Amino acid sequence: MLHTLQHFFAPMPGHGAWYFEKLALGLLFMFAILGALQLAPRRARKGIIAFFTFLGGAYYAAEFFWPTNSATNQNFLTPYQDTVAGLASVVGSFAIGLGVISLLQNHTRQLARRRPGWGYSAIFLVFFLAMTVFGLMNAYSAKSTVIPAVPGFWARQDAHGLFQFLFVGGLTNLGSATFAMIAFYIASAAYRAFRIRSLEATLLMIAALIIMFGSVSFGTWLTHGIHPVLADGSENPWANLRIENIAQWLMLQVNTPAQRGILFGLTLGLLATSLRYWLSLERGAYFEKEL
Amino acid sequence: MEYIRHLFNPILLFGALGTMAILSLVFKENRFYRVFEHVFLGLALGYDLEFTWTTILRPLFWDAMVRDGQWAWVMTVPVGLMFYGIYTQRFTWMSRVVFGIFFGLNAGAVFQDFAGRVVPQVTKSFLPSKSLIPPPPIPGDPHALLHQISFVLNNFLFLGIVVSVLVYFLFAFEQKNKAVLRTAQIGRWVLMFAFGAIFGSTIMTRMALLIDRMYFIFHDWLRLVKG
Amino acid sequence: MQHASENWWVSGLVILLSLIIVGKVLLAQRGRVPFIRRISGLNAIDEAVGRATEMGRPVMMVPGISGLDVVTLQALSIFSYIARAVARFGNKSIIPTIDPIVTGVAEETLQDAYADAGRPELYDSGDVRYLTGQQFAFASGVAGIIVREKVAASFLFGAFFAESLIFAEVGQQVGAIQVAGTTETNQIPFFIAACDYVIIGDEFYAASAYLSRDPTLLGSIVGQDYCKLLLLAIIFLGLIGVSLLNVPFLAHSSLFSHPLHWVVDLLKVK
Amino acid sequence: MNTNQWNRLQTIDRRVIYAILLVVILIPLFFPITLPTFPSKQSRNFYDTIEKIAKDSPDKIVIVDGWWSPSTRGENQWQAQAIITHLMMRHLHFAILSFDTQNNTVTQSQIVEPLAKKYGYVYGKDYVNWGFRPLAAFVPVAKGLVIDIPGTIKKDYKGTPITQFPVMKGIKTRSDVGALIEITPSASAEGWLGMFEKNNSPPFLFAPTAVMAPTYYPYLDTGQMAGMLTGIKGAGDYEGLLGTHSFGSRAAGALSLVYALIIALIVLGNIGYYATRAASRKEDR
Repeated sequence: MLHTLQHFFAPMPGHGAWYFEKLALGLLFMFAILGALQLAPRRARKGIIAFFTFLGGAYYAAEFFWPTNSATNQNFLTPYQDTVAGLASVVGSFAIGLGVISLLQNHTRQLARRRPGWGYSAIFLVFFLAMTVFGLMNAYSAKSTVIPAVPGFWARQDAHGLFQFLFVGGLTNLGSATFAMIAFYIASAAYRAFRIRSLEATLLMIAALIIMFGSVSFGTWLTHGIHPVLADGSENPWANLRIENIAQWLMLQVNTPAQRGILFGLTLGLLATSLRYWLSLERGAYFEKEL
Repeated sequence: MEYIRHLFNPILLFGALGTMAILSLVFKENRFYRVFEHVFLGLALGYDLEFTWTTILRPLFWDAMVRDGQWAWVMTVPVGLMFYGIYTQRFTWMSRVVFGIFFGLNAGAVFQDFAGRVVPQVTKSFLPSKSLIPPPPIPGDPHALLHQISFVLNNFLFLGIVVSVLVYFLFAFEQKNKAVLRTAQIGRWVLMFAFGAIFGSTIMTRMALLIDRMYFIFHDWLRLVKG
Repeated sequence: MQHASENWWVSGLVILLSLIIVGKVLLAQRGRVPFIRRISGLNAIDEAVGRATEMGRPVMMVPGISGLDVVTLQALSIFSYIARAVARFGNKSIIPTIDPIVTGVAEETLQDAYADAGRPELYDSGDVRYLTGQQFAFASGVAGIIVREKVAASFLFGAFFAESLIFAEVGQQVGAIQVAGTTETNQIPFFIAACDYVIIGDEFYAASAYLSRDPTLLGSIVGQDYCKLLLLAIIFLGLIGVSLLNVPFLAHSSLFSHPLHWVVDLLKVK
Repeated sequence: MNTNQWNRLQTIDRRVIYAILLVVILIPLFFPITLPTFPSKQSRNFYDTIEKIAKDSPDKIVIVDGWWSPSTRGENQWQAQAIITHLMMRHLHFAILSFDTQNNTVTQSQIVEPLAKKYGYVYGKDYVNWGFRPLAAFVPVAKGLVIDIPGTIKKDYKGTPITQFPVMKGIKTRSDVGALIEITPSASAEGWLGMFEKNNSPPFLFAPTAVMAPTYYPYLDTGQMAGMLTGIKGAGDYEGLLGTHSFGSRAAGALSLVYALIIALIVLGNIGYYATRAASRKEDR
């Protein structure tokens, strides 16, 4: 039985006999399942969704809990991890159309109705198309000429060159620039938030100041007079009061346990929420709607 | 002449103009920013599309199905189509089936995550040396007593912080009990102190990025800065 | 740890914790509805939405920047309560998204919440806006939306990373009331610095229970509390074991030290 | 001063703050300010470890592994620059390895090649580029390097078998490695510590971005790491120790000024807040 199935699903590299028939059959089979789901009575729909949700989670749960062969640390489900991950990313990738459709709809509508700001929609569409086209050309035929050379003005431009222009010149630089905006914001946020207006704000400020002093030259200079070693060669207990050591102690002895406490709560919350989703126990508008 | 040509190097010019446009937002929203925001969004969406095709769909789906003859991949197409049910009244519910599969996939991975990520943190809270009784002194240590005292104090502090933070995050036990209430309050103070430390230690990396952007403009592009 | 069989004590603990949570949920569904403490930031939702409506400016909700995972779904379920408040006031909401699948779920959530509040006509297909899948392109797009639409209330719930401060500071500058909560602990300080109300740590997971007062969700929160106490008990036990091993008399007598080592190393994975 | 003037201190316009911040960052780029550097203990240990290798085992090879991409070049590039300069000054042999596509190109063409010209380094004879590996291949690579370096790496970044290079002569296993240097913006240390290192042998030298650094102090305490360069400050420290004063020290100078600015702002804000509050209390009476 298993053998027949394996044989049926075996890859057919040379597109041998029945390849196209099997393609059609596969499509037909899946559409038949979808049709059957659609024909199922309305009140069964919640059950169907719960079933598929459970199925989705069951693989990883079973793969984790099923006892393994001690030599390989694998069980009979382990070899399929790549397949499951592949299926999820392929099916998930089909959803990109959802995003692209809604965006293109919005921007073409702006453009067609000449709404205020339609120029920006035009810019968006031009760069979107350019990136898509030259990106794909770069993947398939990077060397093909896009702009022929005009002697004295510019050299020939191939798809790879244009992709580099858009990707390196545009995308990565714009990304870094957006990231760099945070430097400004962190300064103004520090100025505004670190006030002695409450105990909590004061604690926030003191800890931040200690760490800041501990990480720049003029901060460490303040306490560089405390030598780590005494004259007799033994360690100097007062060296613990060097600012960088206080900062380090703060990170290790205060920040680490606090983060751990948060982590316990967060991961238990994650466990509980995951269990509710997996077993379809979740509540809320989305989950209680009549289908 | 060579310098002018360098200034108009398309990749550098694009990057420099874009950088200045994006950074201008911090002062005031303006057209220059708006133009490059839309350039950025357009490029990013195009790249998403291209990236999804070249790194996921082409190798895992198209090449596998067409070149390697793994015909069964065709069966993913109808499943993917279920997403688009949200555009119709009749098939909307179908999208929930495939959303549900994804909810499940995410939820099912939680057991391994919990065992692998959390349990080690539990054991690290007492191992290897979070003992509340100090180990015997190392012979010949001139500060033996000091080391023992700091060992015990540090470990008590560590434990106290973990406990008070956890107590702060208890929701169901009515915090009318004075001891519980006070511990939770201490937990909140400790949290604030820890958050301050995180804030302080993030500043350097963020500033380094801005310094790097300035280096890009004034060294890579304008060549006004040497070195 | 790849598989349960590497250490059955650890896996047993995971199963036990899961059973406690599911058990408490089932008990609560049978009518034993528990009580949970106040979560201060969440009481500000109505105030924020109301003020935005008075000013005639929209409400923005960002469900983080990760894909469709448990954190994002939890954020969306918090948003469904906020969306009901928005519908009650007859205001407009904007949800920018970074993931196409999340976009789909967010659209459904918003429609359902509006319908629930009896105002299905408020829904507009432009409310949920997929921007892009790239972190900083998304950040610049959201920053653009905040300043151009002059959002008056901004709710940031979900998984945020470095861009957290961009959203929070830009929102602060246009004078929006901001409520935030994230599972990424390293971003909480920035939200505290720039937002009006911040919920911390697993208050994020408790939020939907707190807002809905639904027995199932409340039961789950109580289950989590018991699990926390259990973890604390394990830590205390381990500490006692480790401490006793530093007592010279006990450490040198194999009668005591063997069982102590066994207890202490129970949850260790090779 | 009256209440209004005090109040001004706590309500400085953000655009003023931003403008001062920009100026403070730009000044050290144009006019290098060489502030006296006080290298941290971890930076000094990093430096001393390389010095020790140059003295004790100059014929071993040093692995320089990079996980960073241009998005964190603001910190990681200057760390890499300083470290590779040091290796070349002491004429140590080294191999470049990358777990990020762009990292390999940037390290080779923008850091190593310009420096090689200056220090007379010849490809294949003095250093080699092991090329890029995808992250998914990390475990087999890290484990493979322990017992069989040529068999794990096989070819250099251009596809030439590495056994053909004189620099790889006699380099077979972990014991032929002088040090492992890891330059990274992510949590990449655990993998090396778990799969390659054995009790800090060969010495493990770590150069993370400043955000990542605090997580790794415990490893320094337990001696699993020989040294650490923290972000751009670490790069500045290192240049100070080398006496090169390239961009890293200038950036570190800028950073000191930025920190001074932020601290000054916080102090001013608090003075303004305190004074305004005190004044308003007086008026209440």
